[in-house]
Amino acid sequence: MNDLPVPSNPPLPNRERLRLHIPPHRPQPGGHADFGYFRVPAAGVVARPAIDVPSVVTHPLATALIRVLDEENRAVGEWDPGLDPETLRQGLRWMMLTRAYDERMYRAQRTGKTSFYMTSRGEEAVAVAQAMALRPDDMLFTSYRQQGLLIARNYPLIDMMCQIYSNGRDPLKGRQLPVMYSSRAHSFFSISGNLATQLPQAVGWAMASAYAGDSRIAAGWIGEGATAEADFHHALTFAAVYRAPVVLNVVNNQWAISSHQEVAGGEEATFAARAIGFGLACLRVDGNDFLATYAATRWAAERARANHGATLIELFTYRAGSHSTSDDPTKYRPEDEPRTWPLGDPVERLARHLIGLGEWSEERHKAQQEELARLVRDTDREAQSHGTLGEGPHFGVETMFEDVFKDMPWNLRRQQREAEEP
Amino acid sequence: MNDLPVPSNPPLPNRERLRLHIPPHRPQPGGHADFGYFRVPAAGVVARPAIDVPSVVTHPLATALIRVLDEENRAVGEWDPGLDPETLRQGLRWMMLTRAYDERMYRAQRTGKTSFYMTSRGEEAVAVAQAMALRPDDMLFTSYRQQGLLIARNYPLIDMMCQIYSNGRDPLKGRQLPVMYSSRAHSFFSISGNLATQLPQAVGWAMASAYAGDSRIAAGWIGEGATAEADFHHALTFAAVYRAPVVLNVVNNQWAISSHQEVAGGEEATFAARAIGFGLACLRVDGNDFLATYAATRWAAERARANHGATLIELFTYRAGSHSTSDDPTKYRPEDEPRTWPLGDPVERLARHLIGLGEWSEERHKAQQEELARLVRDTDREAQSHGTLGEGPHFGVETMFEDVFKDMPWNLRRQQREAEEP
Amino acid sequence: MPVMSMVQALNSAMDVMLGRDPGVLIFGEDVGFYGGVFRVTEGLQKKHGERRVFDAPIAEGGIMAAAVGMGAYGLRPIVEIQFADYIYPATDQLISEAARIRYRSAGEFAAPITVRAPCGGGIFGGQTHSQSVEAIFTHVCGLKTVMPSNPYDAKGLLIAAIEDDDPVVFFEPKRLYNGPFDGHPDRPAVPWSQHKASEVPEGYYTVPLGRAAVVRPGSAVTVLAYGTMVHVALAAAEEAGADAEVIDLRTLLPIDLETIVASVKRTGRCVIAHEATRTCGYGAELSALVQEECFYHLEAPIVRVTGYDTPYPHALEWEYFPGPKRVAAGIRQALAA
Amino acid sequence: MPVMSMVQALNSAMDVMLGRDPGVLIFGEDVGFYGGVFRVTEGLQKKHGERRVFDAPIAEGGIMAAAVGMGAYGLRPIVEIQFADYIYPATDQLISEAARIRYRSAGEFAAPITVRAPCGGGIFGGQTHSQSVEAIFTHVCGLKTVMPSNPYDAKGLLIAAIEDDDPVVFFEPKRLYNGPFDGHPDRPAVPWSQHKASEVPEGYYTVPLGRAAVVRPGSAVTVLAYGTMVHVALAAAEEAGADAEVIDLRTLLPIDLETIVASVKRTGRCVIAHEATRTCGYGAELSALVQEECFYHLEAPIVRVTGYDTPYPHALEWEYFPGPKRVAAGIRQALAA
Ligand SMILES: Cc1ncc(C[n+]2csc(CCOP(=O)(O)OP(=O)(O)O)c2C)c(N)n1
Ligand SMILES: Cc1ncc(C[n+]2csc(CCOP(=O)(O)OP(=O)(O)O)c2C)c(N)n1
Ligand SMILES: [Mg+2]
Ligand SMILES: [Mg+2]
Repeated sequence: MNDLPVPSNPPLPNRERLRLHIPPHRPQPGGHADFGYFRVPAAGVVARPAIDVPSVVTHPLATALIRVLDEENRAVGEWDPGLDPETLRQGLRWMMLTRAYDERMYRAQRTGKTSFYMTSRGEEAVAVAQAMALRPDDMLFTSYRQQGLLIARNYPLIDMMCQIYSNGRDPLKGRQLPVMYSSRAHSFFSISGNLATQLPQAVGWAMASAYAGDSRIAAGWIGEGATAEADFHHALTFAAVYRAPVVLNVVNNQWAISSHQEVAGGEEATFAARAIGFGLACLRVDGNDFLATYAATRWAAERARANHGATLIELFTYRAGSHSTSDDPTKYRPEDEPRTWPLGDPVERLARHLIGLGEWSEERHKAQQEELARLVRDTDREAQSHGTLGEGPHFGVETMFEDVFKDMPWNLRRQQREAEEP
Repeated sequence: MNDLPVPSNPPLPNRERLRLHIPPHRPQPGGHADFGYFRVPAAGVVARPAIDVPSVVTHPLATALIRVLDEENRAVGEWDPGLDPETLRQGLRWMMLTRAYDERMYRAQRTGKTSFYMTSRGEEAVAVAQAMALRPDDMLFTSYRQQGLLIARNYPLIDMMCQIYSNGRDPLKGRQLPVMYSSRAHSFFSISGNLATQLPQAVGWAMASAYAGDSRIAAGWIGEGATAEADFHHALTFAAVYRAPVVLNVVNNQWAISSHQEVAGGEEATFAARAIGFGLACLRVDGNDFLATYAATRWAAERARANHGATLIELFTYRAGSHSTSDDPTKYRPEDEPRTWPLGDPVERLARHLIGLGEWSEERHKAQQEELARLVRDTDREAQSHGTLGEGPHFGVETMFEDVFKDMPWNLRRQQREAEEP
Repeated sequence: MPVMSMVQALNSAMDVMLGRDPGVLIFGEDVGFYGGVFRVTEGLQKKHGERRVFDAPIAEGGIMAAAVGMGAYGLRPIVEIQFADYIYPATDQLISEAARIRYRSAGEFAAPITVRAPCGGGIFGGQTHSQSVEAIFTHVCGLKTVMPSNPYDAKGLLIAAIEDDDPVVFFEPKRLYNGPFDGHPDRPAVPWSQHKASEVPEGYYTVPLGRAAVVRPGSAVTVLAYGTMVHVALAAAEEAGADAEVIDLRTLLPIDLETIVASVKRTGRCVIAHEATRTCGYGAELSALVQEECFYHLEAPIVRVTGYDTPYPHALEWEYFPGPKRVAAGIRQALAA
Repeated sequence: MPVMSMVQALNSAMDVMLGRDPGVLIFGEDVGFYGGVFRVTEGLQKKHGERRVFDAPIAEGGIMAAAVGMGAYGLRPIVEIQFADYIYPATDQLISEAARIRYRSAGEFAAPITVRAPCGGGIFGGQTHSQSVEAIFTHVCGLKTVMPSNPYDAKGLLIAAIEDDDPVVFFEPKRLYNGPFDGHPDRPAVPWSQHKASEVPEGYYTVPLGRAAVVRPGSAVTVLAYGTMVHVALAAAEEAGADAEVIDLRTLLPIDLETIVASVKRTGRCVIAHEATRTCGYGAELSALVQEECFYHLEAPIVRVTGYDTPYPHALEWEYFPGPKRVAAGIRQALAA
């Protein structure tokens, strides 16, 4: 072949030519969605082990998919957490609020009120069900796509919005890119722009909690794409060696910006299976199934709380929106993918389940949708009254030099003075 | 408890106190060896799959141990590579030469002829059998403890020794710490002092070979302790995603300086099992069994050559010597461990196997030992005639500035002039 | 001659080299099918195939390691780090391996790798999409470091970097991708087409590494800048109404000392401008070199105008950015003293 | 007062803090049962238990990440990087996380972490056991950087670092662990007991971060040094027979500018000595600052005496090391000009 790089020598006659495998980018935009790369198992078929089983007992679950809601959205099987309607309605409300909030903030960016935004459309069950399955003081180390955790912990919408607008009331003083929330009061760790760093930090926090004889556990979230980062390996290694009380969640929403999960290794194995080589427990769950997600998270949390160590959960879901306001998904995937995702929409499925139970109705759903849209709109108005990125007001220039260190050294004091000069 | 760090809150009544698990350091020096943490399965019981099976077929092998030489050192089972006596004697000779070389260089350091040395005592089969199972032009990315690979590729002993002495004939011009060999002519990549970096490099080289339609594969070696490093994760991820033609070897010699393999996660799972989560093939082999090591390596190499992708091999062995000339193992492990290692000594086992075949004898063994000791001694004398670290001669000071870049920039030319001034 | 933006010029450089050298390949996060988040590799996979241009797992360390292995084989990989802020996971492979392989193997192995990374602020990217990390790499022996300021240089320097037999860290000021930017965010954005350096030959040419360019001759003060700050310095010189000589360093390592020293010896005054944080930034080395080489010609203290020693804030982006006002003040300070 | 080596003083500092603060814990490679490859944590696990002092997997990045998480919880982890040359895998967690958490969380979370790392050459460790990497971290806002030169300072500075609420990178010149070293490898090794700074109090005390020490008063030239180079500078001053004022910086960030400027304004001449590679080393910042602050007092160019811009070679260790001969030459050069 004529395009051999100079140094390589021709294969010997008795040797096969090697081939480089590049995961094909499929399906392509223009074409139609093709989800043939995985099968959707029936709901209710996966057995639920006791929380104290040896981790190996859970390893077969790496290739299963825990599902509770069946095709008619009835709750079936051992993993049904048996939540009361009140709790389910609360979960539905928080998911709907998350979606309404996302839609509003996405538009706010589109209309130039801020620089950047990322929605969690299609992944609301992951955050909301998991927040409800954990205790309010369990420490959360998240990526940028679990805003539902904050909403389900009643972090004030207005604070979230002011962070998005980087305005004078932004709890983070306008320092962070929109969506990079932080709230110590809500046991929610500062979100990093650097992928994966939060996961081993969650393990470290959990080690500290165990070190202190505390009873709070930690939970960490990472996208399937970011599992290729070193810190994913660090998290699994340290969680295994020190049996840290932590729940490690891989949110497999099929895409990492324009790269399909196959580029992260999804072609060869599931992400839940990464736990096996470390002797960690693992679960693989339908992330668009509120009940299954709740049950799996609860199982892992109780296991950790009882000093049986960490669990890796793969939440199998779909990123229904763009990666962020900076990309156009139709450039890299079929436009009908979000509509045709085989595991459906988490909000719709939980609503249908409640309606099936006679605990919810189309009318109440519509009414709640409108109520939440109003709530979000009104809160947004209030938030904008405190300023937007473009218009301000912002925190004063002097604040730019604060919190680099606890005590400001001379070079920063000097630069602060310089910056304050008119 | 009185030593709670200030910030942690007392556990709620209904919650269990969390405990931090620290892998206990056992057995301790002074005490006796305790190998109760693993069992030694019989030889010949593990089935040998075809080289083109789906990787999942190999995953049960992650908890097995491929052994060919039985208690009487007879070759048994499907993994017997069926090597002719000539080849076996060659392997034995190279292992014995490696050991003789190690002993000589260790003493050279002890007598102040150089700064540092690391022996591979007890692990000779890993390097020698693997070198013989690979093709001479397959590219090797090793750690600092596979000197047997170079010896089995007939890299001149004199060159190795001159590198150890950093003298005027050192192929690496005295730049590298002893044992950090490099020989392009022998398809042996420059050894790095930074752990684990070579493993994903091996994958990258293999990707390049496949990219070029070449037929040479790559092989990489890493210690079990270093598998905790990020680069181990990178190697597995890239090997899986691009199906790179590479053999990845984890040499589990039970110790990482003073840390037992449990500190690297060996308490929870085998190192071979790390492959499962990536859908890579894996084998776990008795690294002190020349035949088993040869057969496993051959299997993985043929699989890679036939474009079936990478295999992770755990070589279960024992570091019979100190980590390096800088540590004293009796400070952290029972002094009788090396003697009582359940899998025996690789040289002795292969010798006994050959004797059993009537192809070797105590006399020939002893004679070869003495011959190799002489060979090493004479070569050492010649090497020292080219200088030692302390006495020199060394490469001239001007060479210190060469090879930083292909073309020397002004700042280095300037510094070179300065350094050459008397 | 075709008119190209910085993005198009960089794309053209890689297109040319993919065509000329079968050993050249490109990989990185989202660089394949999508063509990169800044579209710099757009169309290259379609034209040259998945084998030559492909997506990588999100692991900067793994990407760099694979490139080192490929370089050892004899290929010339071009890897993209999606943002310079994300290069840290790759530092071990870049600093401990790529930069040292030629030395430690006594010349047997090399790392002919080009590492592309968008850097700098100006797009409201916040503290993890705005960093200028060049000084971490200019301290590392064995690495070359480049930062172009316009399309013509970008293409010529990138081809030179790809052809270089040693590892080159190639920083691309993202604020310049689609137009020159003089540090006045309030003014309408200008496309490259209005800048003469947007005239870029279709085919192969190089701009040699290690040579700076005098982009504005002057005799009263020398302003040393690179990347976005070159345009800011030019604006500042105008606004200060100063007879300032502005030098675009283009390559940070090796440093073009001759050009710098010749200028400062003439002007006797020197201002150094960069966007990176001040302390131990690249400007410190420039300042040290200039005072070592030009001590007896200096009529005033060398002035550094830089980013502050804080992370790059989101809302206060323009208070942080060392714009024309601050650079002009630095020029005045140098002239006043 | 007890006499301690650098190793013993560092060990004592950690012993004292483990005793005083239940939130202090130590982990790293081989630091537990074995007590560290340089024995700096020897006996601490036995005394304080496995829960407080334990071995970590060989993953500098994971060690740093765990420390960041523990710091967020409220503990004060002390982590050991076995050699500074192996800190690169931890740079992302150190630079992107530890250094920025206070800022990005608007003060809600902090990283009260102490990172200990043996640095420097002089033990024939070759290029991966000899590096001085301080300049990579002194460029990072949010990090403090320390390098002691004697047992008394080592203990006081380490306690101050552990108590500091921000991340501190604490470099320990390994050549000084067991005795002062003035750069004459040919002369017999001297134990710390013969040095007055080996008198170290048993208990708690601190040497505040950010304060340099004048270790040799003089009026003709100022020599700025830290770590091993302090002893080399003192020897060089004698050998040059110069009335040199030698300043031990002790803390590199924050810089004790006052002490430096006061001295240089008096002497009018300045020599900067460090073991790290020259280009973009910490000395560049010192040189830039001195010329900015003392321009009108400087009678001669500032001189830098540093490691060469190459990896640390094994056989030619002493040709590479900037010993007394080179520093003395630098002093003479500064005085001659
Ligand atoms: C260390 C690092 N590398 C690259 C990026 C750029 N980046 C931001 S998000 C993203 C994709 C992440 O995909 P995934 O982990 O699947 O999470 P998702 O966006 O799907 O929730 C990339 C590459 C980054 N932020 N940090
Ligand atoms: C990145 C890095 N961290 C730490 C070290 C120091 N170190 C050298 S060898 C070693 C132990 C390695 O143990 P293992 O991987 O099991 O290999 P073995 O020595 O047993 O062959 C350590 C910690 C290093 N060389 N590089
Ligand atoms: Mg994703
Ligand atoms: Mg080992």
